[in-house]
Amino acid sequence: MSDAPSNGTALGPGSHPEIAPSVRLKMYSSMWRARVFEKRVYDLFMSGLVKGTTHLGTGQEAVAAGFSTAMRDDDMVFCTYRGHNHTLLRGAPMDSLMGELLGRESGCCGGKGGSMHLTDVEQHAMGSYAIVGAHLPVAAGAAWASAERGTGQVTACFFGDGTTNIGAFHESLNIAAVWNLPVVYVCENNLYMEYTPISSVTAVPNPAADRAAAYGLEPIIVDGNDVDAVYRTALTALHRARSGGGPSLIEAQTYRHHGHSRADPGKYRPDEEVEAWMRKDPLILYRARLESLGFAASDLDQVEEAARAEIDAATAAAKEAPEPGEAVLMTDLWADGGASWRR
Amino acid sequence: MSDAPSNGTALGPGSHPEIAPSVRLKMYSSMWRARVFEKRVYDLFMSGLVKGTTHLGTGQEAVAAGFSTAMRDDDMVFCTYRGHNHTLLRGAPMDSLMGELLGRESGCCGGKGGSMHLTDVEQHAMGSYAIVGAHLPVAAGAAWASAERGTGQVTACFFGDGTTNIGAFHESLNIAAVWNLPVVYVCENNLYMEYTPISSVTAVPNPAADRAAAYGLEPIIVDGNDVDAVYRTALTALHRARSGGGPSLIEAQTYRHHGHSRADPGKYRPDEEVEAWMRKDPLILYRARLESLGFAASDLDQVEEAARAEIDAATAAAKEAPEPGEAVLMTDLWADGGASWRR
Amino acid sequence: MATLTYREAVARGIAQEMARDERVLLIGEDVAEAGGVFKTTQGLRERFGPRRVRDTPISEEAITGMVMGAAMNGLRPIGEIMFSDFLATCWDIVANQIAKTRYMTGGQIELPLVLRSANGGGARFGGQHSQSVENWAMAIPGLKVVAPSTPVDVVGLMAAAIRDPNPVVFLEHKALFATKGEVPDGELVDTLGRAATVRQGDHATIVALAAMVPKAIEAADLLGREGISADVIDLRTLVPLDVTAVATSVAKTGRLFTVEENPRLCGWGAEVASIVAEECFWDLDGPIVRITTPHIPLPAADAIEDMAIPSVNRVVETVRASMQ
Amino acid sequence: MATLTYREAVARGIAQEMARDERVLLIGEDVAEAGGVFKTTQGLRERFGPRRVRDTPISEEAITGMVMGAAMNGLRPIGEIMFSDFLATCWDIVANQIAKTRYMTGGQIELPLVLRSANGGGARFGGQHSQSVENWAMAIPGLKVVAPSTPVDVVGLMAAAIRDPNPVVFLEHKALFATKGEVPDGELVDTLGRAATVRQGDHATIVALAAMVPKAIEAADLLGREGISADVIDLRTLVPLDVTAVATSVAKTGRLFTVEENPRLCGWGAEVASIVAEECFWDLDGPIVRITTPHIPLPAADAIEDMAIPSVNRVVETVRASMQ
Ligand SMILES: Cc1ncc(C[n+]2csc(CCOP(=O)(O)OP(=O)(O)O)c2C)c(N)n1
Ligand SMILES: Cc1ncc(C[n+]2csc(CCOP(=O)(O)OP(=O)(O)O)c2C)c(N)n1
Ligand SMILES: [Mg+2]
Ligand SMILES: [Mg+2]
Repeated sequence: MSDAPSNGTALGPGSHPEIAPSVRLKMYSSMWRARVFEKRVYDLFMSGLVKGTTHLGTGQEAVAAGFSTAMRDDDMVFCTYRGHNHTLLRGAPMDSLMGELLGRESGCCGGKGGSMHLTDVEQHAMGSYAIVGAHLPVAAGAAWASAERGTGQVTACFFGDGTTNIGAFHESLNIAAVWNLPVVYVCENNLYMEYTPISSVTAVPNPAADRAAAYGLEPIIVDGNDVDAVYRTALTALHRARSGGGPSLIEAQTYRHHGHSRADPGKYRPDEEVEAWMRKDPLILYRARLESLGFAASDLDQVEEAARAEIDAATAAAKEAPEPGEAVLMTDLWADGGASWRR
Repeated sequence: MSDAPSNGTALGPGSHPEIAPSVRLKMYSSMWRARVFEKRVYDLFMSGLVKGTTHLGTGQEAVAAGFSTAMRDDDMVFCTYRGHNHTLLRGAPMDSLMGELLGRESGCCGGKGGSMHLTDVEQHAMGSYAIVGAHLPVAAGAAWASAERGTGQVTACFFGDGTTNIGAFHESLNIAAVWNLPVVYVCENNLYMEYTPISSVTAVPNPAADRAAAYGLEPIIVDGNDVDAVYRTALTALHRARSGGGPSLIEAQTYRHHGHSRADPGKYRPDEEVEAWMRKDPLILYRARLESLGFAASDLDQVEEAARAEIDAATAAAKEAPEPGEAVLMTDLWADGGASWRR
Repeated sequence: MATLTYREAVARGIAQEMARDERVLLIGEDVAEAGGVFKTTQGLRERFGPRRVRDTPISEEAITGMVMGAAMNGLRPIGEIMFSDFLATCWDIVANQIAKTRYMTGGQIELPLVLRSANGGGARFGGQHSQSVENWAMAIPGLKVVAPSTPVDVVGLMAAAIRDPNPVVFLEHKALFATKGEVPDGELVDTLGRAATVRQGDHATIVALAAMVPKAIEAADLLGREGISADVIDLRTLVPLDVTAVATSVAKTGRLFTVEENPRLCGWGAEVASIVAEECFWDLDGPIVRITTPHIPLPAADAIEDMAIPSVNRVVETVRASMQ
Repeated sequence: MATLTYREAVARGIAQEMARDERVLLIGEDVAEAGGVFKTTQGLRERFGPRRVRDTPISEEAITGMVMGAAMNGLRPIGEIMFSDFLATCWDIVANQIAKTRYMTGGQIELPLVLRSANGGGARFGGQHSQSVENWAMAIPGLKVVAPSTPVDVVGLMAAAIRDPNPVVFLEHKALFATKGEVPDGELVDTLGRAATVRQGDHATIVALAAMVPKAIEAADLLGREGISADVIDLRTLVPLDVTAVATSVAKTGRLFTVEENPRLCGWGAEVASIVAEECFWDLDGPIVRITTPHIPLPAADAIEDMAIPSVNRVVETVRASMQ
């Protein structure tokens, strides 16, 4: 994150200059790092090494890449069980994430969290929340603290289309608006809540954007597969929040390449729909754009290779790490490090 | 309820003829019955006979009077702790309500419910709910059952402005819209949630109407102190629901004459605001209209006197009724009439 | 007689009742088209149609509230809350509305409804998808609480729950979904409030529930070889609680052990232990011992999740140590 | 030394900590302008300003969620949930998020926060505004639970709760708000996890909490006149639980009685009874007896509400009958 454009967040709406080549390359790299990470997680899940469940962000990388690149180092991120992209791109080391997914002591949560709870507070990745909607008010609270303490931080909170129908969404958006909090709510609309098309359970066509007015907010829709568009939208919203303009609610339209979780093949989705979206793969689109902008193919290849090398090393490290033992079980319930409830 | 205009609910939007004199007289009577009831409750609370708490609907009678008059006998009503008006005007006998408020065995809930839980299922007054927002999904469920069973019933659900900011509001409105349920949601916007002005905690000026679009619904605002206007709006919404047109969300603008609850004098409200609204007292306004329409003052006086006689009789009966005894305590937890959890 | 998995038994029990009574409907997230995320409702939509088996938005307060409202108005609905952890998102509707309404209205409102949910750990899902919350429900007056351990019990208790005129929280254990058992053909209807003594013994009473039942049985078998014979009681329902079964056994054995999966404090084991410590005190020959998950959330990593949930080994060792 | 009401003590405790640490903020419904519906936060907004004491919409999930998020990011916030019954509307945030986050993140996230709420019955408010839910919180790993019985304890335990680096559920009892007590001048900081033995005796141990403490004391005084002398232990906090205080007393008296207001099943009394039945079994001279509200919602009518909640009389009669 350290080479995030330090001037980016000083920009007002509509005033974005061209995106610098270094920023573009970074976003390309971010998307590839996320892509290879999720691909590896999938393989490890299928081979039984990642246990329980996992929700991949494959296909949705542009949202995390665009936002993480636009953020200030100390901006905070809250995300869901589908949070690998966000936690990784906020700066969490790949091996600590992979260690968590493999249930190792080296994991970012020491193995206690698992795939649905990736967290790296040092990198301001403030947690992955596995109960739909719950992190929206928490993100508002983090933003409230920034405002009270005058830190200038902005909080970004990512969630899915299905999340717009739960009560916590409503309560959070209302209070964020009333208290004018520096928080950016980003709905990654991938058209499905698990196996159910979002349109079949939602009263409006655009689950987030069509609700913005209910909180006095502007409706914002962005092509969530176009990392440049996401980046620019992110800059605008982050700037607005940071300069006291209050919250935003952004609907990023995107699609997941895999099923909802685990080994779900996603058969409930029409073939044509899947194919159309596969053609809109954010990585393919962006490579074409970068090439047309004159980026050397070899530079782009190198980005991809670096990502592959990184995931191989991270996987190897995670596999070698020990499993947590009995000593770990009864730690970290309380701030004193222990788990005793009695005296 | 039995003389509710049987043709009323057959009317489509915009096609209301003049309101019949008998209906008008009934609504005037309804408002007076509610008024004297609440006045007596207040006095009994101040003298310590009504214990605990009580939330008066004084000033808001036109909403309950207009709706209850427009309803079909078997339409259902769900309301809040501020539910005396609605339960009474749906048809619950005054003495059983007063008995409940005085904690007597003759009370509609045998003394177990109290002021915040007045219920008369026989009259389709399906309960008063004391936790903000909770009855909105319950009302949706009752409407869902009507739809599935094909009973033609409509459910009306009343709540306050403050309720629009809780999650259950959002979940209920969304599913009611998606499932096209025969339910009419009525927000009685009395400008305050307890002691807090609604505008200070809400992201939009009209807490209900400005949210209607978030559920694909039309924004509807009605003067909640004009019983004719409420009645017409009710007819339209009930008709729409009954004929398969789905839910409505209505914001009825009104004001409470008393404080929020108990002995609250409501001092947090500006004097001018209170005075302006006292001039808009729905009973005074309606008497003036009825007189201008040619109703005889003596007929109107008689309505008022009948209401006073009714409350006096109800109070006397309630005072004479016995308090519930030990035998009552352990009944009615389960359908077998008892409260045993063991075998 | 057929061999069914526990998950198939869920669908079988629901189907039996839906076929019998058209007032029975099922709603929840992904219960219809997808047949449930645990495949426990597979085939129901196809058989009973899209109106009687219906997908909802992610709106747990709406699901539970609507089930309540529908039960007031002539239906006998079933609501699925996907993971029992999510009951927390609608706990007001469950604990304050559904549970209390009959009492608060002086018996005017009857709520014949079932809330089903996948409960329990062992699946490496981490702290927000693994809880055993049967004690949450047991602590609320007005809720019946069912948690079967075998496919045949699932069918019969599901039928009993659906036919019960009271609200029932029906907890299906995730770790049991793949287990199999014989289920007789034809209509099965069990009774709420009857425990089953699934092993007989003289020296100790081991009380268990749901996924802890097979572990308790295995432990009793192992202990039996060491000369410690135990009654194993599968409670099957927490409310109504079969105190008689437990008390009768303790009168015989003189020792009580509970094996429960919920975190330690205020679990059903504490309730059972307390009842025995009061009502059967003079029958007791030694301490009442609870074997529980420690008072922690469940961790995700398999290595430590397995240490947290009571194991056969832990039951054997605890009983053995305490009986010496 | 001043005489304060319990409700004044709440404001005093909060004010002491707000004056000391500017990271302490208070939010909730009607806590600011109105000074709280129970007048427990009166004067705080005037003294500490509208940013540090702030009214919220009716959004309990937002209140608790924001308190959690703010605690992650450098504040030490206090959230008020007006009536403890309403904790059910945000139970997911309390039980699944606030309680579990430190553990699930391997200790990365610290949540120094307090959730305050008015708990308990006796005010004729009916079933949805009268519950004692201390056992709900006790059953959730990761929450500390405090429920003081006197003004001086309110001040000192409030300070301790606010300074504690863990999430604390702080339950103020509605029936005690008007009670008075002496409170020393100057800074008061108590310790979580220490029970107080408020009466000394030899024949029985009576353990109580919050509004049951004065009743237990009165009962012990009456029993004393009959020759039954009892230790009365005010637990003060449920988590951490002062097992030592209870066990020490039971070792002396041989008999345990718990007096609790929550409905019977799975209350804190069951937990205390079970611990004693396991750890102090050989000290016991007779059954452990729990005196509780029956397993019902609280009714509104004064005549029957008073029958439901344990009374001095019920304590006296139960102890007497059991000691014969
Ligand atoms: C309160 C709650 N209800 C249900 C679930 C189960 N669940 C997990 S993910 C999911 C779908 C979420 O859809 P969406 O918000 O669109 O996010 P996506 O998975 O598409 O990223 C559901 C229903 C949950 N985790 N929490
Ligand atoms: C979930 C919940 N939070 C808080 C309360 C306390 N409370 C009771 S009434 C009320 C204000 C409600 O305002 P509004 O919806 O406008 O209804 P009104 O009282 O004005 O009719 C509040 C906050 C409650 N009963 N339930
Ligand atoms: Mg989605
Ligand atoms: Mg209001």
